Amino acid sequence: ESRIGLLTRILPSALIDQEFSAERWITVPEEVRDAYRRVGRPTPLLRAEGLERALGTGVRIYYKYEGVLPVGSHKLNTALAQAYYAKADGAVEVATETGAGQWGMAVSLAAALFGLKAVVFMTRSSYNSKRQRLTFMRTYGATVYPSPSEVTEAGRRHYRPDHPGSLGIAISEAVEYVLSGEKRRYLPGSVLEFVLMHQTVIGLEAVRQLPEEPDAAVACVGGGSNFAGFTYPMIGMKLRGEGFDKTRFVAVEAEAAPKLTKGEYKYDFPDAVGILPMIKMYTLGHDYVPPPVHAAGLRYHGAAPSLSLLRKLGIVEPLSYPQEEVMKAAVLFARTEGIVPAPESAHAIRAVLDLAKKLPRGSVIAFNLSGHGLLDSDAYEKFL
Amino acid sequence: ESRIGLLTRILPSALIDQEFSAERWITVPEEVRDAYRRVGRPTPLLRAEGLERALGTGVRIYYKYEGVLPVGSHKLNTALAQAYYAKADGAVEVATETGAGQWGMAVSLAAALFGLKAVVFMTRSSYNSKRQRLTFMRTYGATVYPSPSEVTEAGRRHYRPDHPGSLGIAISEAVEYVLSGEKRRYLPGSVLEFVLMHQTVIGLEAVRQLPEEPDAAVACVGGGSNFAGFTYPMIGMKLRGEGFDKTRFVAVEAEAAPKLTKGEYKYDFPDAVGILPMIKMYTLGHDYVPPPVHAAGLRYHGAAPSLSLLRKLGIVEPLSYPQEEVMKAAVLFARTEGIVPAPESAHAIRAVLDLAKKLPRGSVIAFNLSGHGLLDSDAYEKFL
Amino acid sequence: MLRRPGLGVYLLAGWPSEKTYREAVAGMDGLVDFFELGIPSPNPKYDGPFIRRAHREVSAPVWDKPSAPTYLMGYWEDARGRPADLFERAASLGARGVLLPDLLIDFPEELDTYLKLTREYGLAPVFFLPSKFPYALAKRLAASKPDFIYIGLYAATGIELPVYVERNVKILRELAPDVYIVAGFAVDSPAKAAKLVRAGADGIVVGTAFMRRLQKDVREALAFLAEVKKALLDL
Amino acid sequence: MLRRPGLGVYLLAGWPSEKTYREAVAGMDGLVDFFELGIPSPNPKYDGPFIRRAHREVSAPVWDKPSAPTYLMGYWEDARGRPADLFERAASLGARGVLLPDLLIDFPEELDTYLKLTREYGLAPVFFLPSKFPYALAKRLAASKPDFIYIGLYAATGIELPVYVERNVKILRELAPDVYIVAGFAVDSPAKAAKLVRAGADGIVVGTAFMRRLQKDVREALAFLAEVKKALLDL
Repeated sequence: ESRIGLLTRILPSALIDQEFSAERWITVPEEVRDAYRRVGRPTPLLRAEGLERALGTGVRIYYKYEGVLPVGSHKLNTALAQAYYAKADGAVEVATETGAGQWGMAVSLAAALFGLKAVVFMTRSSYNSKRQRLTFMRTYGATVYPSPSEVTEAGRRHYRPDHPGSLGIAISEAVEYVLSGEKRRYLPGSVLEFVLMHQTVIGLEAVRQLPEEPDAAVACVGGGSNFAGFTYPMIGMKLRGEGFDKTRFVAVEAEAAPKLTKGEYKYDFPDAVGILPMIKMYTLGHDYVPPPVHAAGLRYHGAAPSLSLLRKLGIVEPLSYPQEEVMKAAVLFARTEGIVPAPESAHAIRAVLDLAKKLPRGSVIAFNLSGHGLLDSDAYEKFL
Repeated sequence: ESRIGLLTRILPSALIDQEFSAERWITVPEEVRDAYRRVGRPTPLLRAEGLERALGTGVRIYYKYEGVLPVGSHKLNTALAQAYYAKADGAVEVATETGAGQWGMAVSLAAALFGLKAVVFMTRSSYNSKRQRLTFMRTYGATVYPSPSEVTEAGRRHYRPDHPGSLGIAISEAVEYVLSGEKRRYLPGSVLEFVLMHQTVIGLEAVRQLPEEPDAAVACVGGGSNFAGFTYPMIGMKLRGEGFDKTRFVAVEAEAAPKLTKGEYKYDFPDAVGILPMIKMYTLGHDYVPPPVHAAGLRYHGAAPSLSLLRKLGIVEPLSYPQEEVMKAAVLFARTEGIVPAPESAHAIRAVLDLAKKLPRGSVIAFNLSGHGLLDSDAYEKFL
Repeated sequence: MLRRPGLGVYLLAGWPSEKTYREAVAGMDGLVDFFELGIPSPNPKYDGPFIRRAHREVSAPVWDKPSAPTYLMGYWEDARGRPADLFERAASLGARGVLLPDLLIDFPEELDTYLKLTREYGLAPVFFLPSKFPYALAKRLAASKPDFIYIGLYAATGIELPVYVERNVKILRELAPDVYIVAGFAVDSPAKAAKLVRAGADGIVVGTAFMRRLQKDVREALAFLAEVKKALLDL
Repeated sequence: MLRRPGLGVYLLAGWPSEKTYREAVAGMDGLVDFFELGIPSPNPKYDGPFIRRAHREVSAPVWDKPSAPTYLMGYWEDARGRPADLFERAASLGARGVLLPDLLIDFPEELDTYLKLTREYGLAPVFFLPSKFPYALAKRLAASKPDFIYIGLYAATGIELPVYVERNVKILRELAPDVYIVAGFAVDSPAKAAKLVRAGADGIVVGTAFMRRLQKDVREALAFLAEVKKALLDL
């Protein structure tokens, strides 16, 4: 069976249609809109007055804050949509993999809100060290297995009590779990285009909320969904001549996983073990392992195909920063704005600091603060 | 020196005036309103549609959600006001004590936003076990000492590396720290009336946001500030004949510290060691220690004087619930509403479940969700 | 009716000694407009350190009533077992009423008992309110036509706090326009006394400031009262 | 101009064998309206498992051009070093154009090079778009007056996915009203071919479904094509 063919047996069918749809606009179903409203959408667009004062460069800074969502990050936006479509397919159970647990938490809550059972395969090293997100997944009612587990063939193949696990094995387990039972669907958290599209709710809201068009729109890049969610509605308007004509789009990645700045534009697997179909993207190779000291997220080896193309065409400018500088920016932000940013989101903040110094007075920057860092105290503890 | 006289040397002077003011309305200073706006006020008032569906009792349930504040709870409301008044007094430093760290985090952020230095004495047992809030206090720029510390006389008197500390010692240390230097102020997080008054921003917003007057208004009680903050504006209107005439006011406490249901109405110290002036309140005795298994917060031995009086006069009805039932309610709430509630706030939820079953169909309940539980995974882990 | 503006003094029965007490009472004749005669208490909870100590120092109270209008002052808590005894003593001494600072704070449910006993013994009601009080309660007290409402400016006697006390007196004035308002706690200078009257008080009470002087020298204490009186008359 | 509605067939040069290939080409004369002649590739990245395998099975390509209009089909990636060679071969074979499915996806910056080479060799431009494409690009392609735009309905040849392909064809139709639109990938029945034409396609291409049959029996493969052709003519 081909990797693409496999998708039809594991993904909610509407998501496959969305992946290949030529439609410019895809309507958010009423039930998903309702779920968005209940979890706190629209999220606020805030002015970073404290940060502006601290910088004193005369640049106005706005940020969209996704951390008000109950799981603390933007991941819930696509999890809710995916869970809805799984249910529409008649599924009663959804499965996925998770590393640090952000995606697992989002899927767990989305499943709970749509009355589905969630099964999460969590890499064993995270399962042992990230107890908080594990606990909250269970609080939401999910069944969480440390991966490699003993519940799947793929897991049993690697199983040893001290195996740290990998996202690749966890994906294999989740996919196998879905294939081995009735009414199950697999929910992917990463670079697929429909994931990016679901996240555009962020930017669509931001376009309405922004009191002025920015000179730069900034977001961090793991796989690209938060960047795309924030900027694509603006990039679309710019390319169609409907606005944002002076706006630059800046994608900020970790120096520990610099695919957009140093990767190669080629076909590669989105997952570490090659279960899913290859995609054309900027990539460091699907077997890339970021330096072990890196604790500030954005460890993914590739960038979503559409984002990669936009970068290739020069419509998106990539930047990368080392962890130390990013955490310094995070602390400055916490002290001036009050919100402890997720280390991932702090990459965007770091770039904003640079831009605020370089741009002329009176310029405007908008960025996406994709989540808070209240469940990432370990990254802060290491840095302080 | 009298205990009352001591207050004038440690507290911001405007707070003492507020404590003894006969004014019905005290204006929130422009700078504090501005800080409230920046940290996300007004906070949302939400309808608990998911919980309503799960209960199926035909009762409409609304909740005010304070967890969107960056520190995750209502404590920031008074911390910001207090920090502002300390600064107005010419202070450059504020000090306080903290146990689990909620109050310390609120003070740390408030100090950062007003450009003050924060010094926090954290009971050593929490200092060792509640690393997250400790880390975030530092992220906000606070200096945090484990108490008993070696930086004060009071600390050195008790100092041993394995001393677990107590809130009483930590208060003594914070007070001594303030008295032993220039331009320092002590910020109290507990039962003083001005603390309750600052929290009424919650209820004042709720009164405007509620689409209908509730049959019951519910909040949990530690010292009383979150209960008072939510209900006093409504109670005031009721007593003045301006509305809320059918509303019952339900104060929910932990069965582990049942002052309102089982305490005595008498003069007692608000602090465990008798540094602060005695106050008339429902109390279990200032040396009361809750059962050691209790992890769900609300451990304080007394209730604020005004709340105690309202309970004495029958205007407020007290209820208490055991930890197990409270955590069960917390999990139900997380799965139906998406927000993981702070274990403290979950006491209110538990009471809401009871009320929703007892009240006739079509009744309305409003409660205060004073914080989220993302920094309380230990309580959930113990329960699940 | 009490004189406006009026000077009141707090005395602790028989303190600092029988002799000094008697000399002081005699010396205040014609100078002081009304008296609060304190009953020594084992737990004078609203008093600051100075008067607290004084309570402990009284071995044998002296119940000499001054000639000016006098009100017995004690705690409901102490009288709780047999409150009628207190009212009977007041009546037999010729006092005009009984002031119980803890009545409305700690025993609000006993207000009706207080009013009943006051009526039974032919006394006038008088009330104590702290600086923060329910407006509805102030109005209800005013409606009972008391001889006065005493507003305690701070948390305890003799201890000044950074509180804008004139504002609180003004508020009570508006709520009880026809009632004689007495302001007390830490009134320690003629200027402060005058300030309170200007804010709306009809009378002020001097306690700790008077007693500190009395302990040293009767004449100094009386001279201080004369200064306060002059400041009030000059208004 | 290509016939409307038109039946197109994808051939892999010389597959499954020289003999069968020649038989098939001969048999399709008069039945098939246009051809895509695939160049065996070491990495046929948009092909499903069946055609991928076929690419590996071709040992010696056969460059017999059918009489109907024919377009060479290859990957820009393979031709990248010396793209002119590919255009020269097309011209020398008498093909009308060169279709490069990866051109606009993986090498969008090479569009101008493609157009230039096409002009130089006297060929007509033809383009491949995936099912999800930028509208502005579709309009730009239409403006270059190509022989056709081929829309790949799914992610790879021969693999049907739950995608509402008619919608995508309709959208391309609206963006390029005057262009001949070819729809392909997993067109495996007369009914599906008809559905696509009804949605706005001018022609359809059959690949995997034809090759599966061809591998077993030339006649069965030709019979299948006849059925599809009939469905189109019946529209």
